[in-house]
Amino acid sequence: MSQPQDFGFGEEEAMLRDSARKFFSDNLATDALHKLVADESDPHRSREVKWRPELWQQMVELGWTMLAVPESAGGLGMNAVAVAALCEEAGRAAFPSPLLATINTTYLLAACDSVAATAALEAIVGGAAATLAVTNCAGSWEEADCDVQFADGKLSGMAAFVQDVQKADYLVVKARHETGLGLYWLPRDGAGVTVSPDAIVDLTRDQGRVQFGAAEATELTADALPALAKAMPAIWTMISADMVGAGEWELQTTAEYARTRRQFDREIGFFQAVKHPLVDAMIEIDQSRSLVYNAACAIDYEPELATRYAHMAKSSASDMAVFVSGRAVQFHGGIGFTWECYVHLYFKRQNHSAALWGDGSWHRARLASDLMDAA
Amino acid sequence: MSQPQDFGFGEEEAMLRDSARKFFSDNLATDALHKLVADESDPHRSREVKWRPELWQQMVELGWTMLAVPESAGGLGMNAVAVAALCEEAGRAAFPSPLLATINTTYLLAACDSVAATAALEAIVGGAAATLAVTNCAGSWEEADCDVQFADGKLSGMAAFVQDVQKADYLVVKARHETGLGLYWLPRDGAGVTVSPDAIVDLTRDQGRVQFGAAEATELTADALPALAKAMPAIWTMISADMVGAGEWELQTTAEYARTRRQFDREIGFFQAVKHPLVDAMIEIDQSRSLVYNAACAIDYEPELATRYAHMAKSSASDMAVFVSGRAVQFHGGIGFTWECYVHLYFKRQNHSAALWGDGSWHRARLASDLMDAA
Amino acid sequence: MSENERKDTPEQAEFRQYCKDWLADNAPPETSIRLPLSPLEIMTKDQLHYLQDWQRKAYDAGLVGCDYPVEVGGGGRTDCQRIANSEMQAAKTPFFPNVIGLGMAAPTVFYHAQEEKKAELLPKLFSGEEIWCQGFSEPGSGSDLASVQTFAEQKGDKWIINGHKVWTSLAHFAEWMIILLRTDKSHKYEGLSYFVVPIRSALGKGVTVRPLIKMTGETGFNEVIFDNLEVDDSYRLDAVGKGWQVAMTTLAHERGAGQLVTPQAGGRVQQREGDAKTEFGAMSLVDLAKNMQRNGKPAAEDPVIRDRIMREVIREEGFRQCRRRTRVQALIDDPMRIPLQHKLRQSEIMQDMAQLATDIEGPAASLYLDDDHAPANARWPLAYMNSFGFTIAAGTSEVQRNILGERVLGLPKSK
Amino acid sequence: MSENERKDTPEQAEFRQYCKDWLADNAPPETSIRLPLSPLEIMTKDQLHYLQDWQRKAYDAGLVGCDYPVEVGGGGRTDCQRIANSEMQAAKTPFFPNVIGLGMAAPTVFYHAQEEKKAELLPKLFSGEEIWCQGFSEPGSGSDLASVQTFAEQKGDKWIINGHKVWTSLAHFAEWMIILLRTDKSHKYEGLSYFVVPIRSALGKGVTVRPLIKMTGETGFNEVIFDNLEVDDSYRLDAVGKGWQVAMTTLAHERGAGQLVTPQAGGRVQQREGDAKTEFGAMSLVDLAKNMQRNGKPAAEDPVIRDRIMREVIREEGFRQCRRRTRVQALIDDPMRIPLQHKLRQSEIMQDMAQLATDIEGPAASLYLDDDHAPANARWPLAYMNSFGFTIAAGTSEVQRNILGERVLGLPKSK
Repeated sequence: MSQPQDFGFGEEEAMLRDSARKFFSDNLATDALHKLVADESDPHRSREVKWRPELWQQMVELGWTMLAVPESAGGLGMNAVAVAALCEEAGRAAFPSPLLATINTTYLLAACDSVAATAALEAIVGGAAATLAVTNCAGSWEEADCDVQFADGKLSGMAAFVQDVQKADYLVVKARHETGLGLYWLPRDGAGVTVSPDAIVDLTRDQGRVQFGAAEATELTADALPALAKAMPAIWTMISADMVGAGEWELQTTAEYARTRRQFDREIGFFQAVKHPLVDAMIEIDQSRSLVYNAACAIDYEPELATRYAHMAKSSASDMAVFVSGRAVQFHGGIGFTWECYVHLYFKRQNHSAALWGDGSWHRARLASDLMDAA
Repeated sequence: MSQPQDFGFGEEEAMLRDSARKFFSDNLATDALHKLVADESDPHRSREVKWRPELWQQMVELGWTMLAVPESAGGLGMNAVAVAALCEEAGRAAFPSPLLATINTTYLLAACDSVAATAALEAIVGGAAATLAVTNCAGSWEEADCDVQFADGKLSGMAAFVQDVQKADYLVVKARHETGLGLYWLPRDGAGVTVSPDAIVDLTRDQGRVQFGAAEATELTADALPALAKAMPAIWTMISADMVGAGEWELQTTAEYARTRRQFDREIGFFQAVKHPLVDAMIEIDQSRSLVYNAACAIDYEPELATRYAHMAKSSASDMAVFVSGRAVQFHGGIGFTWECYVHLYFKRQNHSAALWGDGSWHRARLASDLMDAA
Repeated sequence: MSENERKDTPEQAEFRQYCKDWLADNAPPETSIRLPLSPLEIMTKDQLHYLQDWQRKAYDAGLVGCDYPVEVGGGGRTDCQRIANSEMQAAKTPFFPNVIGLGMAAPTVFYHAQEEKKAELLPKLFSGEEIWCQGFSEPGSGSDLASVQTFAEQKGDKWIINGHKVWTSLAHFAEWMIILLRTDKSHKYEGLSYFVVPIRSALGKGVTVRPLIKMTGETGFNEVIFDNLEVDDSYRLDAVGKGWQVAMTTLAHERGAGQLVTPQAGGRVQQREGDAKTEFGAMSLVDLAKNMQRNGKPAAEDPVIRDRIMREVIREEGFRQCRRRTRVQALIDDPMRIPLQHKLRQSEIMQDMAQLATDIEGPAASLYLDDDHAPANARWPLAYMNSFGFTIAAGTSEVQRNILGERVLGLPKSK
Repeated sequence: MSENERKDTPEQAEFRQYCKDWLADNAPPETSIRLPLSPLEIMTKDQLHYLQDWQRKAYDAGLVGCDYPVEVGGGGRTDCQRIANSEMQAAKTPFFPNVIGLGMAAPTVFYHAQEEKKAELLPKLFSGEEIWCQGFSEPGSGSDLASVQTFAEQKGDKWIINGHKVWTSLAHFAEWMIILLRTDKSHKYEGLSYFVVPIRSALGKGVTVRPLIKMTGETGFNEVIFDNLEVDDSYRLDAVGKGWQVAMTTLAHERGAGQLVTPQAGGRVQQREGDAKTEFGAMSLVDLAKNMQRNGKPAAEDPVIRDRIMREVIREEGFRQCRRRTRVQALIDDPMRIPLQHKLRQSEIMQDMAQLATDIEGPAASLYLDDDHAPANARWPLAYMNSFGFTIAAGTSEVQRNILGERVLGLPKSK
């Protein structure tokens, strides 16, 4: 199978992207976002979630959580490039919501390909938000690492680094059973489920640990690894798309500042010490963006290469996110170091995303095994 | 044991350094060097050695080859910081001679601590040039790798990447014997010794492979590894000193060009795209230089830490050499890309030195085992 | 992903099939002649004639200049050069020798010359019969192109040219030179005019060509001295004083940011030489790392080397995907944003890949062209040195970053 | 290598022994008070008073201001502050709270104030009884210090001050501020004058101090608004219009390039917090890597992580050895060359080390101060964010590179 030269990105995808961009900027422009999530500056602030549930409802009604749900399960079954475009816009807006978590969940559920998974997908189509509880307490990126056990229809143990868990209605849990690893579905508020929110740096997300004490759960598949292998490329690609959108916001905001802020009787963008690193930032963003759409297109048309291209996209996007965020703060100077400046919202989100689902070096190591160790 | 704050670098050392700097600039200024080593530009040029034997004779008479020879063997037994200062000046002049090879040999011979080794040192004190044939055909930096065998008093096999072999009178050869690795001494023109000069990029050195066909040799020690362990810190430090001197030449020459060359109605050094990388080059050079004198001082006063500090010096100097050389060519622009511009002499010497006796990453791996794997 | 796998228009699809068929029968066989790394490094007449024959064949078959009108010797097709290029790439043909002619002179002549000159000059340019070179840089004028001093003085309908150009690749084979000249010393930009001048026919009659030697020891660049060379006014492109605008057309195409796609062949040599332009570039580092011993183990087993190779693999794929994305309107904001990155990105990736290769080779990177033990025939230390030609020539990387910062990010001019 | 191992003069040797003995008995014990990472981040009165008591003790013992003359409250010794500093470092004492006073105000006052003012101000500065802050930056004047607009208008032997200063650390505790003011709007540099102005005693009487919140959520910086503050002319340092020259004295000492060595304690906190200033900085990354699991194995076993940590270990040792080399005449060309690198180098090493630490922590770097599971109490993500304070404040890294390129390499001014 082979990819269309245009990434399969047509009018429908462009319309979705444009309406998403409009939705986010109309409903939560950056100043409003700052008011919403950065009202408390104290490092010891409460862990209460800062988001706009009514906007989330509208997003659900717009069908954004069912984009990646197969039509067979009542979803829209759209291309991954469309989903990537939506995630890119969510990142550009640094939008606080369980969108990415829910989309990730739909990819994993679709990969389970079971009756239970279809039922779970239908719950999401019905408007539920969901997230993945598949990471162990040490935050391992390896699919096989797990601190949750499943026996007699019940889960026990701990999952950590669960994204937007306070915003989710359901969880997909990875757990070890007698003969291997399985995936399980249960309501976040179900009996035996205890969520402890983390105190995190990122203001635009929430994260937490989930303790399972003999919590009843439905088996989605008894064989998690093939399902994860199928879904991870999409999960890596979508977080990368989010970083690309956020990186572009950082680039444009910093360039705008460099065009207007004057020092030494010049706009600071005159100085090559500012100009050239901004160009390097642009190049890193463009590379990451191109790799994201290539990976998304592979998911749609060239699945045998999706893993390889997704490793490239996430490695590039993670390194880009750290570099661009650092330059954005640096070139905003003193004001960029303050709480009132919006840049830190993106700096924190980007550094959070960079480590999520594997950092640049881990993805390169995986890629190297793929490209260098094959006979 | 502990280091003196001033690196043990006093008047005597400063005088030696200053006289060496004067000797090199009086006798082979850069234009003369270029005439000498760059007269043939054809990549398929002859492999004949380009050097000034009569200057070498004067250097011998000045005692520079016996600086590191213990007084017990008739040498001057000077501090490693003095030797480092001399090597720094030789590097600043990119001077073609067997000086570094001979000095390295004296460190290894002194580490053998045997009657035969003392005799060999006396030959060097007597004016002989020598070099180390301790590298295998794959160019391994690991002391234990070796393609030469010793049996019945004779050497057979191949040593490669032998520095300035065409300028040397004697060789110290590492060879495998029945029970381990030994070091051996023989004249380069001895029976059964065949030298094949390499065609190399660097114009200021010569390099070759040495084939041993049952060549008679004197055993210096039957246990090479302890001797190498003792001598390698000096060998790593002295090549680093050479790179620091050459790097400073590249910095000053490029800064001078940036102060005078005009483009866009400005000296190009006005532009931060030139100015700031030159500052980074300076910082890398200063770091390497400080680490070189720290390592040399450790050889003199804190031998138990010499290996650690020498790894730091060579790692820093190797990376510096590649970075600074690249910027020197780049910022000289079109002219810097030509054969007639002197910069390429240093570019080539520096890239050669960077890989000699271990590159930056190999030395960091060694350092990591030292600092991270200790219980 | 390969260029072949694209949604073609009917015309393109049919033309692609035609190219495939023609190349199947006519792609030149391997030759005993050792071809240079790039057209700019053609040394011998043998090399030149072998490559000229190939370009002539390809032109006669309609694979060169496809998108130019028939009147000027083109193929009169629409957006088909890309097709021909990708098929020639896939067929691993040699490259075309008239690279400056095709990439810079042709579009400049096409957009700015008088009609009859187009018909006179372009057919022999497309066929490769007449090689072209470019006269922009001068000893005192490198990055600052608008400061050229080589002067043209008007005498009736003639111009008398005096001065000194450098870095003129292929001048020793060239029939023609596109040249930026000063016609008025009182204005920097408005004082420039653009001409086509004869080289070979004028040797010894006002033109001297001398080879410049690169740091690699290779020749290929030249300096060209003009001593009262007389040129007819009809060889002027566009109006007197409009030289700068004409030069912008040349530079836009040189940076891959022009309207016309440059005819390009060359899969064969590029693949063999691991040039960043082909998808074999970074992967050739993998092969190198597998073959090079690093302290007793294959370098390919060193995790730090692996990490660095993967960085280059990713940058190279990113570069390729950026070029792909430039053709997808919906995924582009500023149409110049990626094309203007092309030269900077390509030259820096090449440089970093070559430097990494020398690290992989370790001490063996000290061995040069003539050494039998040199890995990969010493092409990596050679490529590393030559990479500075790419980061310096045709607008240094520093100038490229200014252009991007100013034109795309709207930052104030650094000059 | 430790500061102790140095060839001392007899005076230094004797003083060193005195310091050792005194510190053995008087180095403050561990405290239940959670001390901040640096004096600039003192939040609570408890923290302040604990640290003030310590500075007072050290001053009374003669360990602070040793090299200043006795008349101004100093110790009247020669080159002994270094000794006291290294011994306090070795004794792992807390740091001194009056860091701006000791590092910037003291030398500036000493070299530029009227004699009686020195005797009035310096003793309470050395003892820490009176905390000092610095009023340089303004909303419109960051890197470009000479563009300050806060204005002082002369009325007889008084000056009336109006304007707005920002980034004034410690202003909420400060008795005094050193301040750069505009006294003439028609000249950029010659229009500046330098004063010492009261803060605490003038609160509500012309001075307002408001906290600024950092991106970390911490306070510590302030903005200070002057509304017709009246100051006596005797608090002017040096002549009217000579403010820029006086500011250069302040900045030279801030960059560690001044004549007087700044009294510095602080081994304890710096060690505990893995600050790049101590030899425990980069090695603390080793400990972190041994304790952090990375995909089921200790991060310390990941060769790419190992390589990156060693880079920082080497840079840190290089930084330390550069400082050592600055005191060895025979190994120095330009005496300013390394001291002017100090601030740039230290702040960038800190930033890269903190960033690397967050990579070592992986997903756990997302956990912040209040999270029980945050590795090392989240000090690394905190240190990473705070590191931008160091690369931005007191002359951004970009400005530092200009200074080095211009003063040391003699390149033309970028401004």
